[in-house]
Amino acid sequence: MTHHVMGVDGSYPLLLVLWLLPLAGAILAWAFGPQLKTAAGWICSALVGISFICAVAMWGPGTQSVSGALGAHQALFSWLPGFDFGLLMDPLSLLWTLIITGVGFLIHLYSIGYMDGDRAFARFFAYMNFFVFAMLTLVLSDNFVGLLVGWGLVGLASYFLIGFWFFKPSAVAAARKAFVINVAGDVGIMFAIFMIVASVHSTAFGDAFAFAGSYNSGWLLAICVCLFIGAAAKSAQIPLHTWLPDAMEGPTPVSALIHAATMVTAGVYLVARCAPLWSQNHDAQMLVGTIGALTAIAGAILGCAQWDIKRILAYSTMSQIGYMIMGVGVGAYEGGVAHFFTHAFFKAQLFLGSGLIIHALNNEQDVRRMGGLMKKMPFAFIAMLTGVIAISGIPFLGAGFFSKDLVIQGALEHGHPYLYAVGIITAGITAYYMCRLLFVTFFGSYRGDVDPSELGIRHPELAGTPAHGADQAEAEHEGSGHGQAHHAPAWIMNVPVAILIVPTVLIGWLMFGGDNSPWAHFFAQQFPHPQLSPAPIGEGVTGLITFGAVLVGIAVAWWRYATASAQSRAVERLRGESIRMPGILTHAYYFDLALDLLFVRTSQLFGTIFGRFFDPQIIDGAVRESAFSAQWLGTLVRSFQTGLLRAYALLLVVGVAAFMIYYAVIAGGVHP
Amino acid sequence: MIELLLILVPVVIGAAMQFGRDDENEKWSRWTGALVAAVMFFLALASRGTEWSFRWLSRPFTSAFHFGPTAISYWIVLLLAVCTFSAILAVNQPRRRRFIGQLLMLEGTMMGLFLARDLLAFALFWDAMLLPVFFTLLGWGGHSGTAWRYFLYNFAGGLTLLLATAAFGMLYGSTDVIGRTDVHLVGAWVPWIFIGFSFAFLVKTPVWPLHTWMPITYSDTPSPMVAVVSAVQSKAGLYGFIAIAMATMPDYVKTYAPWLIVLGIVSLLYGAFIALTQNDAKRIVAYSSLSHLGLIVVAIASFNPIALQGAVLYIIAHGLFSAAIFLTLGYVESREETRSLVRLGGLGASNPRLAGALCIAALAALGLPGLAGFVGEIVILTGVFQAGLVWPAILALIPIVLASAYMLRLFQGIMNGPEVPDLPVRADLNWIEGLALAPLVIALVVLGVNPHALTTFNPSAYNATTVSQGASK
Amino acid sequence: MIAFWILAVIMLGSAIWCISASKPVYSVVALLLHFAALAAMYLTLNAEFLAVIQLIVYSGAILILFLFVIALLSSGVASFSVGPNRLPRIAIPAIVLIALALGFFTYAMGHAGAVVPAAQAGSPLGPVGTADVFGSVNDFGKALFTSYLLPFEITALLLMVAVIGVILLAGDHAPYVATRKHAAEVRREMREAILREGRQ
Amino acid sequence: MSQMMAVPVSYYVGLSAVIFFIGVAGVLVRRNPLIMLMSIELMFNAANLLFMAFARAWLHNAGHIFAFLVITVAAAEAAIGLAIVVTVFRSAKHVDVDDVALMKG
Repeated sequence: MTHHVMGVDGSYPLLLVLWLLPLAGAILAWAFGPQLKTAAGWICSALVGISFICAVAMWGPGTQSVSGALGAHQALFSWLPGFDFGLLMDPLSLLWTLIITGVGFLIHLYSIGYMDGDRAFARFFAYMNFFVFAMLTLVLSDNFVGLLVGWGLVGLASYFLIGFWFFKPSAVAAARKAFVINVAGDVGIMFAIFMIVASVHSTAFGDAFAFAGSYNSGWLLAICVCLFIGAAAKSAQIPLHTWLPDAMEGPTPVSALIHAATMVTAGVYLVARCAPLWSQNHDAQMLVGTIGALTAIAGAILGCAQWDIKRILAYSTMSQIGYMIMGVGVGAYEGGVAHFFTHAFFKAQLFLGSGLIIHALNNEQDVRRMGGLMKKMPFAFIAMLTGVIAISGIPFLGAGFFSKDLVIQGALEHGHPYLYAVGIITAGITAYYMCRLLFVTFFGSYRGDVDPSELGIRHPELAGTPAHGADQAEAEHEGSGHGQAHHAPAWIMNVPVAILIVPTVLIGWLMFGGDNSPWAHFFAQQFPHPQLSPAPIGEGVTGLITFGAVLVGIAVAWWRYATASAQSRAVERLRGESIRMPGILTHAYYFDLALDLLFVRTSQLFGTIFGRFFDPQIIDGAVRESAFSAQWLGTLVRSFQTGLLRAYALLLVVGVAAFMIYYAVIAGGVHP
Repeated sequence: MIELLLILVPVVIGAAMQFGRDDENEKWSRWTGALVAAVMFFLALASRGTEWSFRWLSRPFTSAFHFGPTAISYWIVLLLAVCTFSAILAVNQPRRRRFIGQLLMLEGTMMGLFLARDLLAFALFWDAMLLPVFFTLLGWGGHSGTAWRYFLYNFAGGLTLLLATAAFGMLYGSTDVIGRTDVHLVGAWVPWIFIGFSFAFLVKTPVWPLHTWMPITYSDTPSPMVAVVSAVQSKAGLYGFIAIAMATMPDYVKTYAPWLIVLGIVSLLYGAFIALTQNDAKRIVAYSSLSHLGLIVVAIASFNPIALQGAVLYIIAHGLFSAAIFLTLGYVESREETRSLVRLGGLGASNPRLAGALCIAALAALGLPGLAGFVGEIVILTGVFQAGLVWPAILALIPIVLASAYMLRLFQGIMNGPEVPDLPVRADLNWIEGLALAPLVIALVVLGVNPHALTTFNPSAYNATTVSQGASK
Repeated sequence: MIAFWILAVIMLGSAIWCISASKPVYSVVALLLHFAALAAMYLTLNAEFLAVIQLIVYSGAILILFLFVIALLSSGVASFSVGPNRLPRIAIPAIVLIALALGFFTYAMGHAGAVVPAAQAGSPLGPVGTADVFGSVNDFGKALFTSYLLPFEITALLLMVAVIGVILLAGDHAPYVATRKHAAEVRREMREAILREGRQ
Repeated sequence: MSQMMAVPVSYYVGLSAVIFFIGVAGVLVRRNPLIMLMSIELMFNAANLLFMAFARAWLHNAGHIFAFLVITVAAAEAAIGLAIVVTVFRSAKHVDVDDVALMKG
């Protein structure tokens, strides 16, 4: 077995430092949280910042290419032969590392303001730093087991942060749901690892990929499908997406960092990382691309039916990841990864912007109870506006346009016209629901003082509004007498948002210029580039078609929510829309119900049957019966113990007689 | 001689601690016990590669009081020393001195079991190690029926073990065989010997359907004792499979391996499903043990070097995390006087350290990557899959998902949710309780990151020969 | 042969009389007759020493002991049977079975073919009372104190144990023997004791 | 003497068996412990008769030795048995063996 290493072997202390610093921060904040108080936030943010600087400094080694080996490789230790661990920094992981530490740093800063006054302030930062560490483990690992370790640890961090306010039963349930579904995904990756080890006796990426061409195609498809189960669970792809909307129970910075920018894109990373495997199997590409497209359009449609600002963003995240998965699935790896890249900025931007609103409105998340915030919070408006422009894909004004275009065009280039169409339609729907969010929240007049029932809010907990447990959450959050409302967010929250505006608007230009763009150069050696026949529709035309769909979406949203008449009758219209919303949309296509019936209830039924019936009645019953029969035997024998001397004598003599008969008759008499 | 000290010192001191009035010398007993356990740990560390032997029987077969750690049992003995140390520090039962004495006797007898290189000595200590648990159940447990059930099940196993040992001795002429690789039994009687051994091992482990003594034993036994029992005593059967059955009658193990795999898989699923629906915290862990140990049985029966390596890893890992969980649940129980998930809740807010301890233990149990349980699981299943057992590998993945559900249910049911007002919350972990958990948690993390020390064990000592044997047949 | 038949008839008759006599003392007389006939049969089998022992030990010692006990028990109001006969009904088929078994056994033994041989020249047999012949005191004593010394010693030990046992059993401090009546008495006493305790 | 010589061993065996059976029947049917003890003596003697007959048939005095030991044991047995009877009588004022039946399961 030859050992294939991706990346130039060597010793890269910076790599270790950038990997371990967040872990150190997590341990520090966890162990000394009560002593550090607010300093914990600054220390943890600084450590992530230093990590970012180290990542930038790793640019050179990370993009180097020496005799076919791309990037930097640092060997660490070995469990067993074949289970070797190391760190790998190549352009793909460099990109992810930069986003994780860079956007992570900004969100850490933001959190100092957002979480200010929370009783478990230091614990929050411990979890956040731990998440950064785990995510770095995921993307820096040079083998599947290491990736799985990171995969599991980010799931854990996500669990901790979703359930951060663990006195809220809804948060606890959401955290558990997220974790269990993610473990189901982990199990998929585990099974893929079994197959890979059985084939190449190694878990290293290099070995697995070097062997890629010689896998049996069914075997390879199985490996890809198993890997994709993991990717789908982590990246909220249908049908394993149901945890993501619930995950919005976590604090908003968490939603920004974990459930928008980084962790949920791990599936994209996985598929991109395993590009050598996927490129060999058209069926696997087809499957992943289709599921990505389905998720994209399904999430977008659900985004139109939500009222909770964070849930709208959650479904939009799901939809956008669908794009990315579609991109990397069909083989347009640069496109998928590019969409991850821009999405990380504009979705973080959107979440942080919404966090400003939620924070200011005392944890109010229902957009029906907002309205007219443009004047009250102009900065938040600008932040949200740039985000909406970027995500909607308005040409040249936001980053999303460029990357989305790459994905949609990629689908066509790789021969998937249906996915291409779905991509364009989804773009229109995306523009609609994001503008709807923007118009309902910022236009018109403030509706926070309107009775919820007049707005059609019947079941606050179903709509996603933090109702039960919210009092305690608030009490917890406002623990140190911070005042009733934050009408003026601290500067610490505004600065990161302001910084994020820049890449949200501009970063897409990196991808401008087709094969000569900086983006294409960056990934020139990373991904396989098969020879493709030219697409029937050019890139410019695709952009125009997409833009047409986007314009339609914006126009519909404008007509429904932003015209003067719509705004003057906003309360009645929102009420009517809430009441008339189809159940299939409010229940998110009944996926939760189906999964609950199929898996949760079934498992519980099994458990109940085994535990209440099988164990005590069948198994113990058998044991009990044999005990009873021993007892019965004892009673039988006991009845011979009459205490009657003569009866004993009788038994004795009968025994002797039996022996005699045996010898006289059966043994055939005495032979002298 | 180290072996002799390892066995006799805890037994003698433990027995000595049984004398005197009930309430005498309660204070120093914990520190004496902890000191003895700590010394035992260092002695165990030093015992690597040593042996001690004294002739016992010469007719009808030769046997000896022959003790010394094997490549596998060295780690189990260390695990035993660590768990006993933690358990002794965690004792908060009434009549503490006697309880600690029982723990020490349990340690000594189990040292004898795992150090035994002679089958007869193994069988002797197999029965001896039941007694401290039995008396603890009678003295501190809830229901004497539990004690009898524990004793009868395991003693029945001990009986078949003894019979099989005698038959083994008659057939081979010597019982001084543990840790040797040159013994290969053949003959018409060997299947019966194997079945005799297997019954004992399967009851002890336990494996479905011989497990029904376990949930009630685990929930009735006081936590420090059950921590040691579930961590170490339950490994006696698995150790027996590896060190005795596989080493001396590989062909027959191979013949019966499909049955073992079926039993292992059924235990895996069965335990996991039941754990999902229990409300008694200790019963959840008990059924999860059934599930986890089933995995090790599958690993052993798969006859794959990687799986066997994983089995050893997982034996140690399971010992560490089950001890940690049981000790933590003991702390919860001593504070709140209940183990019911229905009544508990919201302790995390006022007991963050307790919550952290339970969290780490539960995460290790559900196989979180980065902690020791994961290492065992993935190495085992990789090996099982490599051995061509595709369906067992797939079925064994289901309980991993279920484990995450029931372990989180356990953790969240106790620690999360709104605080329950009528629970007599007393205090967070004190330093002694923390000290008790520290070695377990540190070992879980260290082994989870890099279990290299444990994988230096050479599977060829037990497996390569057996595999080649099997191949040559 | 004639002697055999005469003695056999006497022995069988006395044995039946022994077990069917209504009074124990008749049984003793029957047994005396039986033992005497047996001793005579021993003589026909050239076992002179055993014949004498039979008369001295059995007829002399053991039967006298029986007589003493009968005398002792008959002095009181004791009856030998109180309450119903509690032998299980299975006894009758069992006795038939035993009889059958013995019959089979005897039949099988009949095929052994051995006969009590005649005295021949060179055989150790001789007239009763002659020294050094088969069955004489000399012959018996030699065997007993050489080849069979150990069983003899053990028998001596057995006898000693029996003597000690008898002294213990029938001595001044007779042990408690549980009977139905006693058990009922003990239970009543205990109940009363408990009631007394309860009142206090 | 010659007539006596003609007696086959099987005659002795038959006689012994019948006497033995009479002893057994005595033990089983009688409730008087004294007669039961006497029946036991009958059985002993039936056995002894066989010893004698075979000793004579094979001209080997081991049979005599055994018969002697049996007589010794019978004496011991009778002594102990009668002592028990006396003890029971002293305690219970009667000696019905059916009534001394408390040691039952």
